[in-house]
Amino acid sequence: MSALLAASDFVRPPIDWHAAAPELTLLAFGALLTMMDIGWLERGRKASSVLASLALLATMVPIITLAADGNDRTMFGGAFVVDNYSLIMKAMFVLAGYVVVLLSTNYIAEGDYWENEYYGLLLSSILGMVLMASARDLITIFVALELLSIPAYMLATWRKRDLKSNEAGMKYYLMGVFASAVMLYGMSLLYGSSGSTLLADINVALSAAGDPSSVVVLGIIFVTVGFAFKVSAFPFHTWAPDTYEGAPTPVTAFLSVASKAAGFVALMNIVFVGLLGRDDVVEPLMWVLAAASMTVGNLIALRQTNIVRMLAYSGVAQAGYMLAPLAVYGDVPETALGAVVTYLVIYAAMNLGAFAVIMAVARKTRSAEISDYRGLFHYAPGLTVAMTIFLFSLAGIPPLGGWFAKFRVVEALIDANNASGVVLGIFVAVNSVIALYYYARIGLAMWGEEAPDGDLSKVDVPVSLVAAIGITAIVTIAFGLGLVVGDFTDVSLVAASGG
Amino acid sequence: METIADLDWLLTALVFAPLAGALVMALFPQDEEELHKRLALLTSLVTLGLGVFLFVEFDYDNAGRLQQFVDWDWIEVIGAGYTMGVDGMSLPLIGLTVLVMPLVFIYSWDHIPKPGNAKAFLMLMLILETGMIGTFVAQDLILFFVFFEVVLLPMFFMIAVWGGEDRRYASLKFFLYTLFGSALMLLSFLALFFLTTDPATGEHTFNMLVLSESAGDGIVRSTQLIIFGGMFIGFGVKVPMFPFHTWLPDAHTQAPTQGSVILAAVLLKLGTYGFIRIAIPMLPEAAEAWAPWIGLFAVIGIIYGALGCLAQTDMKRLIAFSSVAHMGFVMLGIATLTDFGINAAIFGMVAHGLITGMLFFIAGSVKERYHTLEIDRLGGMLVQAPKLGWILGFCAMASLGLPGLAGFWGEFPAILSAYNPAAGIPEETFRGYMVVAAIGTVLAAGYLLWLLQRTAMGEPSEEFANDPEITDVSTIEWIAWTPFLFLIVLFGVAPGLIFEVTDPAVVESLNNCIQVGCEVAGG
Amino acid sequence: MLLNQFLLLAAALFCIGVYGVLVRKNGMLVLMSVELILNAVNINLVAFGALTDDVGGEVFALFTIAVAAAEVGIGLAIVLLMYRNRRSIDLSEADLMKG
Amino acid sequence: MNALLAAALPVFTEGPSEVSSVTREANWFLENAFIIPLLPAISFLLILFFGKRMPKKGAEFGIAAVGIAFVLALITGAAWLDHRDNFDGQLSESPATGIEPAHDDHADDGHADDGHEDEGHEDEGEDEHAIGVVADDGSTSSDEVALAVEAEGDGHGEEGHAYVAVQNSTQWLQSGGIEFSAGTLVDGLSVMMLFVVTLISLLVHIYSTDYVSGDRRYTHFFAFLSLFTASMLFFVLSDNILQMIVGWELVGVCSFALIGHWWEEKPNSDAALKAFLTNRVGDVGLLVGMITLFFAAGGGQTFDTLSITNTINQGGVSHTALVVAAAALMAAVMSKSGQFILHTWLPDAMAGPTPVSALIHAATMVVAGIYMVARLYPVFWEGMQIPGSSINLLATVGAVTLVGAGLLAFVQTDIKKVLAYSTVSQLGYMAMALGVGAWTAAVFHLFTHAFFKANLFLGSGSVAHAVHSFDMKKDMGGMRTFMPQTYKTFIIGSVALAGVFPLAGFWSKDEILVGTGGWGIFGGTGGPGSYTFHLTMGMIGAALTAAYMTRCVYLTFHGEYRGGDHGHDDDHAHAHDDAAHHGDPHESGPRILYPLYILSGFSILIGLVNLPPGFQLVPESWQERFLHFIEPAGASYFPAVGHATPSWSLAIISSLIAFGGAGLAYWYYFVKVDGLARSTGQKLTELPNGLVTTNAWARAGHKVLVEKYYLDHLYTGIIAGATKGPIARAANWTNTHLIDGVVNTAGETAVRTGRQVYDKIDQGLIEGFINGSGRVSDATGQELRRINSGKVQNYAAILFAGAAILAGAFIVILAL
Repeated sequence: MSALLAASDFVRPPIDWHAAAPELTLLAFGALLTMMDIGWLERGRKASSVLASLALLATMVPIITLAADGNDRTMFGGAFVVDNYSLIMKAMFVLAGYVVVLLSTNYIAEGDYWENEYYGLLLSSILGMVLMASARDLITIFVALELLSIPAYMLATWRKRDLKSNEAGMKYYLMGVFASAVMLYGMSLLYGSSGSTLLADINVALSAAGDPSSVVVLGIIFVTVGFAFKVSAFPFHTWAPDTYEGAPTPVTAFLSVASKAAGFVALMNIVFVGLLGRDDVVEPLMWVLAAASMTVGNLIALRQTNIVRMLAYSGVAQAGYMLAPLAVYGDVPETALGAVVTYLVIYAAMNLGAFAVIMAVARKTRSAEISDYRGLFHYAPGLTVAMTIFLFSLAGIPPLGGWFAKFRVVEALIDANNASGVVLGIFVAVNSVIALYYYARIGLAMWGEEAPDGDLSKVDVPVSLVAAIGITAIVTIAFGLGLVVGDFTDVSLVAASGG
Repeated sequence: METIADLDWLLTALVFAPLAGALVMALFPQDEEELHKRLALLTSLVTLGLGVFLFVEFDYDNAGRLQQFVDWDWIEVIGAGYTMGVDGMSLPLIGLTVLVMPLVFIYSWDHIPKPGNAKAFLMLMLILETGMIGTFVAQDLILFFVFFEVVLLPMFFMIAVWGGEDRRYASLKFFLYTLFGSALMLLSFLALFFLTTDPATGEHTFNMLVLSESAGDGIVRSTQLIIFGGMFIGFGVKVPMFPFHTWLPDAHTQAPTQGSVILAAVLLKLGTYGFIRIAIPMLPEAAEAWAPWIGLFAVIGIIYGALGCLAQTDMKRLIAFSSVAHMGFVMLGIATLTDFGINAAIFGMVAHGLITGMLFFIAGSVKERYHTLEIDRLGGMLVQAPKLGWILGFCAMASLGLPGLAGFWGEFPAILSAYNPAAGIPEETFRGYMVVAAIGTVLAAGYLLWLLQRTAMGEPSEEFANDPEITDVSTIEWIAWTPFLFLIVLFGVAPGLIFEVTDPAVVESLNNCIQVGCEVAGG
Repeated sequence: MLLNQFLLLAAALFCIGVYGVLVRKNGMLVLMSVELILNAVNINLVAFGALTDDVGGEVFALFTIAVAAAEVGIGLAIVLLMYRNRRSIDLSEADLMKG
Repeated sequence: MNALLAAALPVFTEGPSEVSSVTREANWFLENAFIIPLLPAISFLLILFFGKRMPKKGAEFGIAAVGIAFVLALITGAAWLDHRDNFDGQLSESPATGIEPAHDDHADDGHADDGHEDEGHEDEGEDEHAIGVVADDGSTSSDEVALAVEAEGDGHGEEGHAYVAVQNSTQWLQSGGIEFSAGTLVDGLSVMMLFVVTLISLLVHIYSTDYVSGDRRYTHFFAFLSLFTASMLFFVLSDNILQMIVGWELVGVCSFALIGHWWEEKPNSDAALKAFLTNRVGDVGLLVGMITLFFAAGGGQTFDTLSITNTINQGGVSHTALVVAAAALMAAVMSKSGQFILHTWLPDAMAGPTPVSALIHAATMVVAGIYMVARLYPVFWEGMQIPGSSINLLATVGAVTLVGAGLLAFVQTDIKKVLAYSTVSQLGYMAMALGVGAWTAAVFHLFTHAFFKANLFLGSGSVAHAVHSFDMKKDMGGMRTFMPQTYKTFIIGSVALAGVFPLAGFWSKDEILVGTGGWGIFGGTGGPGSYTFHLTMGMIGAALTAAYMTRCVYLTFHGEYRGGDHGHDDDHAHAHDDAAHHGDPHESGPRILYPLYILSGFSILIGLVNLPPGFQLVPESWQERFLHFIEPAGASYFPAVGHATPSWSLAIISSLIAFGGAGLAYWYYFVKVDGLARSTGQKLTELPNGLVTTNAWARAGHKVLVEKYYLDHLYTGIIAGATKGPIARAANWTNTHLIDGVVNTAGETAVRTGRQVYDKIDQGLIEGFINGSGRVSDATGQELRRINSGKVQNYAAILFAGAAILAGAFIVILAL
């Protein structure tokens, strides 16, 4: 055996355990959770959510130590990179996951679902995301993507006997598979054009050429389509409303935030590292996707009566805003990257918060219809204020976080100092106004109308939900006031790409 | 321009005192109404005290320079600073704000509109106050923008929750319009940011002081025009300027009295303040090119607002429309780009704030007594509530620009300045505007006296003839109103109190643009 | 090397797969069509890998195969679930949620 | 003294005009005239806050304040007379410094058209003064100084005192580098106005304590009287045009409040609104005109009246600017001083209490326009091209007004409306006089008119107080028996108004007619120009005035008492809601009568203050005292107005014409109608219309008389009848339908336009656009929702199609 090993000239690549520590921690806890399930069966139910929370908090430890260390780390020939950017994204995924656990605790426990598996799958999906943050190689990205997607398909179908949940999972699954198939096809073309799966190498190979060949263009577009699906950009958003509506609400929150963010992370990895020299193709592509997503998403959201579907379409529009900086990424890479990262973080906070309130309200109304939000202010003022914060933050009203996110986007667009950037900026501006309409409509229903049937009984909100709402609200406001912006924009993928 | 920094805590305290009060109020349960009223009033009085202190500390000999100046880091990544300062341009408006708010709280003592919940209502107003004061002291574009927008939400909810029949429509409209404006405004701010560098640091900056000093230097003319256009819409919506005005009548009509008063007294001034603080000093060249258009919209607004008033059947809506006309005068003064005109505009803002605010108070009290504001159904108020009627008459006179009362000094100098706008602006056009604006004063007299005649004069209609609810001005109302009435007279008799404060600041701000070739007339 | 032939084969397979995905109502057949698409990718990867004499292509293909297996497993589970609840695996019938 | 003269008359100095006819040093009272308006202002506040608690309900504040103000005005007047003749202080720095120097050929302009060879000037210089204040030094009028210097050496130039106005101003505010000052300007004109305003205000105050006693808003009434007095005094004392605007508007608002004093009835509030709005229309002109002056003549630096007029007078302002300013200010004059076509508010304003009509709508406020023209005379002098016989707007409007309103006065049944139209007519005289360059005549007429018209108004109020009505035909008649004192004073006022020698109206009206330049045949030539048309109109007006006053007197005081048979169901006598006496009317009390006596005295005597030169019955030193003290002739801020030579023949002819008018009316009413009434025992007020009365006369047995006076019949039936009937009626029709119609239509149109604009543009277009874009978004959203059909394979199709389209498009585009 050792002879065999010695005979081959394979040398195990050096492994920086510290760099991989977050993934390994998650993996260990995930395995533990699964073992517990196998060993304890139902007895482990109570402990599982606690364990999941612990897993996520424990994962934060290596992330923090890595951040404190401050050195960029590279493994596997550049396929796995730990830098500021990836750490921030990892932290975001982990914390978003933590909030999702908080959201899930009561929902899953009270709903007669399988709990241990649920958390196990959740952790494995988060693992995929955390991995994605460091992935700088097509294969890694693909594996990470599937690692985060496959558990998510199952989570979406978690309410096994519910037709809607089935349908949600089915649609999510099939569309996901189609999209990853297209993406893979695109990856194969990129690989073929550059001869490497490493993004840095791809960049070098593609940048060297003059005009892009059709194969490259096709590859870029197909790859982009794969992630556009993930971030639910128009016209690849079709699954999102149905899946969001049908999936269990915590899972919806998870999908709408973490999964979307993972899609963006992957997209940014590819775009900023692998395609930095091909902004002539990518920028107009992103421009079209961004403009179409924000406009169509907002317009359709106007007509929604179900708050979750509305948030799904709002999510499409938000994806459009987030894609917008990528339309000028070649001109102002740092600003554009910073804008997307900031937006992702803030979006995570406010959207999770909104879902937390939806879950809290649904505990009384058993419904997610907007009409059931009427008069909420009169019997649940705290929830109303929280919901108002989240909704108007999504709309981008200062001093709530959303404005800062949008500000960064517009800043990047204007900074590019070209017509397409400014026009897209105007798109963002006009769309913010359209979007306000449906957000404010809910605000109006909550504040300005009478409760249906005059039912003013209080809403019983469990502690975990309160905690989730509190955390997200604080983060949302803190961002809005400019208190914790910190290093979010110091991230640079350009350095990593060497370009 | 040099700044004066003596008390670095003062402005921060002034801005955030109301917010702090609101947070304290949040700790107490909703049903302790009296406590909340007291807390709110106390907070606003503390703020007023800080405001008075600011007035005392203010160095009137250096009214042209920014005082109590602070320039701390805030959001470094985007280059936004926590920069605040007060000069003669903002001081009167701050004074107006801190003064109006306690009076509104006093008025609220027995006028909490349906559906109640004093706690939330008062808290919203306190947040509003923070936003308004903040806007007037901010010396950083982003800080300005944030405060500018902070007022949106509380006002939205004040209208949406405590408003009249059509409150949902009105509040949404208000919100959508202003957001639209500020979204474009933000684009302009950003463009300005990226096209200007601070000569001291070599970096882009949002610092309004630096931007005013560079005054669009080095920005291509066509770009300047576009940037100014964005600000024009942003501020114009808030003013509101024709044709962006349609949110105003709805918002005013539906808002609760307190909301209308605040809206009229302070909120509308944020837009005009933006023009004189930001748009004009920072882009004088574009301002010059835009000036004829601003002037045109201003005079259209004057005539149009007046015609709109003549068509109204609802007292409150009429007053609301009159704001369009009055702010037209303010905008006309601004459009001249002369120090004289801008002084007039600032005076006009304060005067309009006092007068129209007062008119809305009256409308609120009329509504409370008669349960309607339909002009046709009212009448004979002078018989049943003579003091209320006379106050209405007084305010109508003030509003139509009677000399000796504050309204005149906003209107007349604006018209005067239009005769002789800054160099580079077509004189003939503005003289035409002047005549139109002067005709606007006739229409103003028309609708106001018509309102007065039909509501206050004559015999009470049968419907209300023996209505015991129709009482004269109550003590609370007197307390809340007397300062308004007093100031309307005081500023009418001694307009120098405001002009002398604003003048150096305005001259200073226009001086900057002289350096880039925009001349100032009359100075 | 006859790269183009491989690429064309892959493209053809891809198109057939897409066609199957779009027109087949039966969930199982749709899953099989997806497999066709994935295999088209694999052909591409291997062909490119051979072209550039780089092992990465084959590695990638291996990953794809493995992941596809997992994916299809999930897919089968979901289709089974559908069947359990609806007694049908006709995809076009599942339209409870729309708009 | 020479230096002083030279300084005072920059025309004759070289270089820029660094001095003007202004001083700040003078008698304390001249310097501190601001106290005079301050007193009633304080009184206003006192009445407002404490009035109701006072025993006399606030009237005491008003009377005390105005009384003191009157005394102060008297002292100030005396001080002025002294100052006028004995100025020995320092001239102020010119407020006009920095304004471009005088036009080189200005001296020629100013005096090219002199016809100043008035004989009288040489000889005045005695101590006597018509007003009775002793100045200690004989002096020449500065008018003469100008002449003297020009005529080089008629011996008086060295001792002449310049006409030096006293100005005292302080900075009010400063904005944009412009200083706004507030201050007082005391010269002859303002002193005269101080006297008029305080005196009449005082009398009206006293009168009102009886007249409006018992009114529910008694205190309020006095408060506004005080405020009005303060505003009016503020206006006349203002030393800059901005302050004039302020005062102008303030008197307008007081007028509004007092016209609408009984606002319970809609017609009253309508009248108040109409007054205010019509005046606002004029105010547009005022604003535009004043602003034009501010920039054109004030250099965009100063509102100061004197420096503005100074600059204009020296030709430092373009003619175009002055034309614009003069035309714009004309609009203000037309509205405030009731000139044709903006006069219609004034008769309506009679809805206010009678004392208010006397004070505001006869004696003081309505002359504000005249005062303003007089004050800013150079503007009109140049802008309207007054020197040189050109038919200018001011004179023509005045002429049309005086005749038009005179005709209208004929057909009124309401006594106050007769007086109101009469006021309009007299204001027309004043405007015309100013328009033809007879500045002093205009101001003099303003002065005399104030007294006799106040007298008449208060007299009519006294009658109405007794009969509770203003309707001459229904409720009056034969009042002389009930109210002999009122009757006497009314007669005096009427005669004075009609211009009968030697009462006040005669002197001033004659001076105006002279001022038109006259016909050569009367020898009355030599004014700034020759205005034949205006002289004719003035003559016609004189006849009309005499005639309608005769009619008015007859209807009110003669014939049978027609009231009393019905209760006071009228709308007018509001002051007496409490009055229960249904019996015969009786004379008013002393508080009403004494003001009438005083005013009657003035009506008789006041004309003597400006006896024309060449009036040989009195010493020459009594002649033209008014002109001497009031007209700022020779001051650098006043144009070189020429003075027409008065002529006996013109005076006699105009008197005859007035007598003719009065005689005709007398014959018609006192003889004809009265006789008919007596013979038939009917309470006739007027004969049925002349042309169809033949049968009536036949039935009445007056056929012979009719045959005998066929000519008279012609006159009465056709000329007088036609004048009184069709023409006057046509004028009235025009007035109510056309002009009033225009005014009303303008109002209605504004409202209708407002509604249209609001409905169509605001709610239709703009709102439509906004809401429409909302609807479009909504509908688009609805359409786009169909993308999500719910079928996963459709989704897949979209996904692949999206990818394919994007790919295709990009490949094609990038390949291009």
